[in-house]
Amino acid sequence: MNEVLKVHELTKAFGSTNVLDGISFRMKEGEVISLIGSSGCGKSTALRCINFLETPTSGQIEFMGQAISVSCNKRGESEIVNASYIRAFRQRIGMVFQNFNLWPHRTVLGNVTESLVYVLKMSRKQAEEVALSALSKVGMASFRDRYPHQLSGGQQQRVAFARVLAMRPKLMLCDEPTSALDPELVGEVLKVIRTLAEEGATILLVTHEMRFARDVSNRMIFLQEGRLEQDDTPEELLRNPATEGVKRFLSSVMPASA
Amino acid sequence: MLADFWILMVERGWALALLRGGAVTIAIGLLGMLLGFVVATPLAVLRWQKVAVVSQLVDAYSIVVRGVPGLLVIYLLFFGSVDMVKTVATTFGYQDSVDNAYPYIVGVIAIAVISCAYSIEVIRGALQAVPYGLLEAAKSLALPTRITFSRITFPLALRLALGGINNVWQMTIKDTSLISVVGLQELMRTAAIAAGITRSPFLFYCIAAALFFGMTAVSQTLFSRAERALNRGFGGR
Amino acid sequence: MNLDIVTYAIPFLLVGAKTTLLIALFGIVFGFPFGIVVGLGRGSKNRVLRNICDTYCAIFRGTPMLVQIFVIYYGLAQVGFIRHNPVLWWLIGDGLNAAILAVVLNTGAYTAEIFRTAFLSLPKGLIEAAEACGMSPWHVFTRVKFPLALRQALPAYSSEAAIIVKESSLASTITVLEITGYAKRLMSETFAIMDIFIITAALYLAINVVALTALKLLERRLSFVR
Amino acid sequence: MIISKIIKSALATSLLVSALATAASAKDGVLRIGTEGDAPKFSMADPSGNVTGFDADIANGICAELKVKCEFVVQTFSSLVPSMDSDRFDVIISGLGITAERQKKIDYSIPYATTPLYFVAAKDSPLAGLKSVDEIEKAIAGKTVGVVTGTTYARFIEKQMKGADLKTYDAVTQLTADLANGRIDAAFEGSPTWVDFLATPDGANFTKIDVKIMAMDAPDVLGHGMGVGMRKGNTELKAKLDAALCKMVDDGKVKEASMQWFQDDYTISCKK
Repeated sequence: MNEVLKVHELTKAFGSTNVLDGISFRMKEGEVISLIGSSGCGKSTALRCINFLETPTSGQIEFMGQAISVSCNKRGESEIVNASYIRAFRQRIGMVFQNFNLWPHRTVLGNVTESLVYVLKMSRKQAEEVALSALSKVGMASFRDRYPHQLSGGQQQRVAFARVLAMRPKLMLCDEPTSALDPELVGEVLKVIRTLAEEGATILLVTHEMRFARDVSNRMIFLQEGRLEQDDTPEELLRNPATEGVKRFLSSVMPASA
Repeated sequence: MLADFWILMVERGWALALLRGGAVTIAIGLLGMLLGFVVATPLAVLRWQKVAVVSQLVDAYSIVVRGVPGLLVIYLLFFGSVDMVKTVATTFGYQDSVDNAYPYIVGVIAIAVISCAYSIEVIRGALQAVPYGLLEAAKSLALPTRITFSRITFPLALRLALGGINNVWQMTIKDTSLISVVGLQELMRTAAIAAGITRSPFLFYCIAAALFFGMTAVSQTLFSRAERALNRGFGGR
Repeated sequence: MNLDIVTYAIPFLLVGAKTTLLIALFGIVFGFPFGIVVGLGRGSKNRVLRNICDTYCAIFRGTPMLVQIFVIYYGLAQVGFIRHNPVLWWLIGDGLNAAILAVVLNTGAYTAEIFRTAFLSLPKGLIEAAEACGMSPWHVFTRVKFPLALRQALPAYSSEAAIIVKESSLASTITVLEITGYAKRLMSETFAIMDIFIITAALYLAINVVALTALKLLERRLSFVR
Repeated sequence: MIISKIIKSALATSLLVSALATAASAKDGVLRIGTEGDAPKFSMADPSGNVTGFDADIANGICAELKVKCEFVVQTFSSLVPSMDSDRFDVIISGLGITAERQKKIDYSIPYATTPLYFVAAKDSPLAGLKSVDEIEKAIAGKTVGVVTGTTYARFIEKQMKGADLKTYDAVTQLTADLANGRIDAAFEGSPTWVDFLATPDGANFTKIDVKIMAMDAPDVLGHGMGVGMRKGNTELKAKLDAALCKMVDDGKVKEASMQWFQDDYTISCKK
């Protein structure tokens, strides 16, 4: 299988605190990887560094054979090599946010067509067709003319997924997509992710839904204090925690009964 | 009493003069506000993005104009620029047109300079208030910066700025009364002349007040309507 | 610029600056709380009170300050009842008092609008949280609503404060000798219009820069993000 | 040699430019006149923008003498001088008093007229029956006196009536309103104002203090009467205006206008 993403020695510092401390991993096409760990461990930051919403302090991201690397110069400033790739990265890496971030002044359909028209340069008609098929995939096609505030959280997040899917991304980043949702709405969003995973999408997921992560993921990566502590299949990680940290985390989120 | 009023307003023609003054007020106010807004938008964006040097210059401009009485801005523009503009215009053979249109041009520019300073603050505040996540979403979809601004940031900021723009407009329409010093017979000046000559100051000042009030009331309604239209998608709050 | 005129004019204008500061200070000290009360009145559940406050704001925001100051000083003086009531006559009989009254009434309307929107924009949850703690309405207002609304309103109020200083210049039209009053006298005496205007503007700018800086510092002190 | 050549050609060019500039600004056959337009009897702009009044008569008389066309530009009093400086018009005819301070800024024609000045007070005021300037000066100490901003009268009160408390107004109508409201004890203005005011219902309780004060009585503060204002240094224009005004004074045109508007002769004789 083709390698989609290579993260190499990724470091991110805010001031003097290291949020990410040199993490490396690889992702193949069709893989689903969950980033886990207690809050503040750097999962979200790692995700946001991959499409450069956050500029890493140093390290290299290689996506579909193109690499952007960041190094620290003498004055302590980050220097980005191949910064021109960033837009190409973002075009083919979709991101779903915790707070949906749907544009409140655009309809459901408008939210989805926007990037099709202005990034992929589709005609308005073509964009609407593509958008509608993406929306039907998440079961939101009949809401095409609603505004985001008229939708429930779960529905909004499904639209956000459609917005990303319509772009036919090679990789999807999901940043805690269910943690802003009411419990009864979590299921509908997880169903979308599961369907995508089964259809062979490449997904990097940050989540607190451990059972779901276990079921859907090919691999799980555990981060603690910015360091990568374990990178294994779910079965392996649950059965043989590599460090004390992993063990403690697992016992707190998945009590023995599970 | 009523007969006197009739004679003053109709037979001696003050009603028409006041309406003409009101039209000048609206025209100058509208054009000045529009010009000010068009200039203020890019300046506010530069200020918002904290572009070095430009940012400080914009700040300085805004502080000076907002800190000095409007009358002075008009004086400086009018009496400071006549020679220059005139020389330029004369060289190109526009002598007459400049003589006649000059007060209007300077009037609009002066109002623009003043309203622009206030608009900058309003727009910048609104830009800052757009939730950052919405812009990140655009970024993550690789939308070009220009598109993100014109299709996401600006429309959202515009909605947030509307209340402030309304305030600036209300102030601008009243600031036009200062333009009379450059020889424009707008509403306030017409009222003052009428008050002086007919010796009925309260009548004419009250009429002027009523006309101003009418203008602001109409624009208030329009703004409320615009607000409702722009608030689509926000639960009509 | 003519140095003779400058040195001749500055002492007069400085005397005027004292009066300008006095008017502006009273405008802020009285206009600020007054505006907040009216702003609350506009959000009140009592319809009569709400309509009164709305009308007041519409009138004072909808007409030029010059007209307001004229009507208060010259217009009300034509009413016999006011002329013969010692308290009311004290209020509008004297130019300075009338000017302060006009400035307070004018800024009150604008301040009310600023605070009305500030109160409206407060997240409901924060207030409900306070109410849920069992705080009395007064307590909720002083400890939660007002401090939050103040932060929201400060940038707009800074502009309003600068406007108060500038609009106080209209007091010169009702015989008060503040900066502009002296400037007009000096101009008609010497005809050195531009020279005196520039000094005058510099004085206003100085006052406003100090005022704006002070409010900016306050804003920064009160802000949560440093 | 070369340098002097350059200087010469530079001088020649600048002369040419300035000649062109004056030719361009003062259009042939037109005299542009700045006037305030809201001063009753002196300068009144009607709703359609035509100017009538004493100032307008003087202006039209001058234009007739100079065989040019009059073009009025109506502007607030305070912006008349800077507007003339920036060439919005050529002369100011707006009841402008000639004083030494103002002569530093602008040039004047010869004075052609002056208005007699009077104090007005309430009929029951102790001021009402006074008979001389000295008496007024004593009695007015501690009293409030109103005048119009921009007139020379303000300085007359400041200098000659030191004890008085001075109030300044932007317009005559405001001054008379405050006098009627009782905010001031007395007001000092030109005769035309009082003829009008004392005839109104408001004026019924007031009276002129019977002491006629003329500009010539105190030229240091009251100036030398009304003149036509023009930009400094235009001797050619001044000569023309002086001659025209002198002729109008001599053949009674000024008196005629004065009688028409003020029912009184305010003419100042022309000193040759």
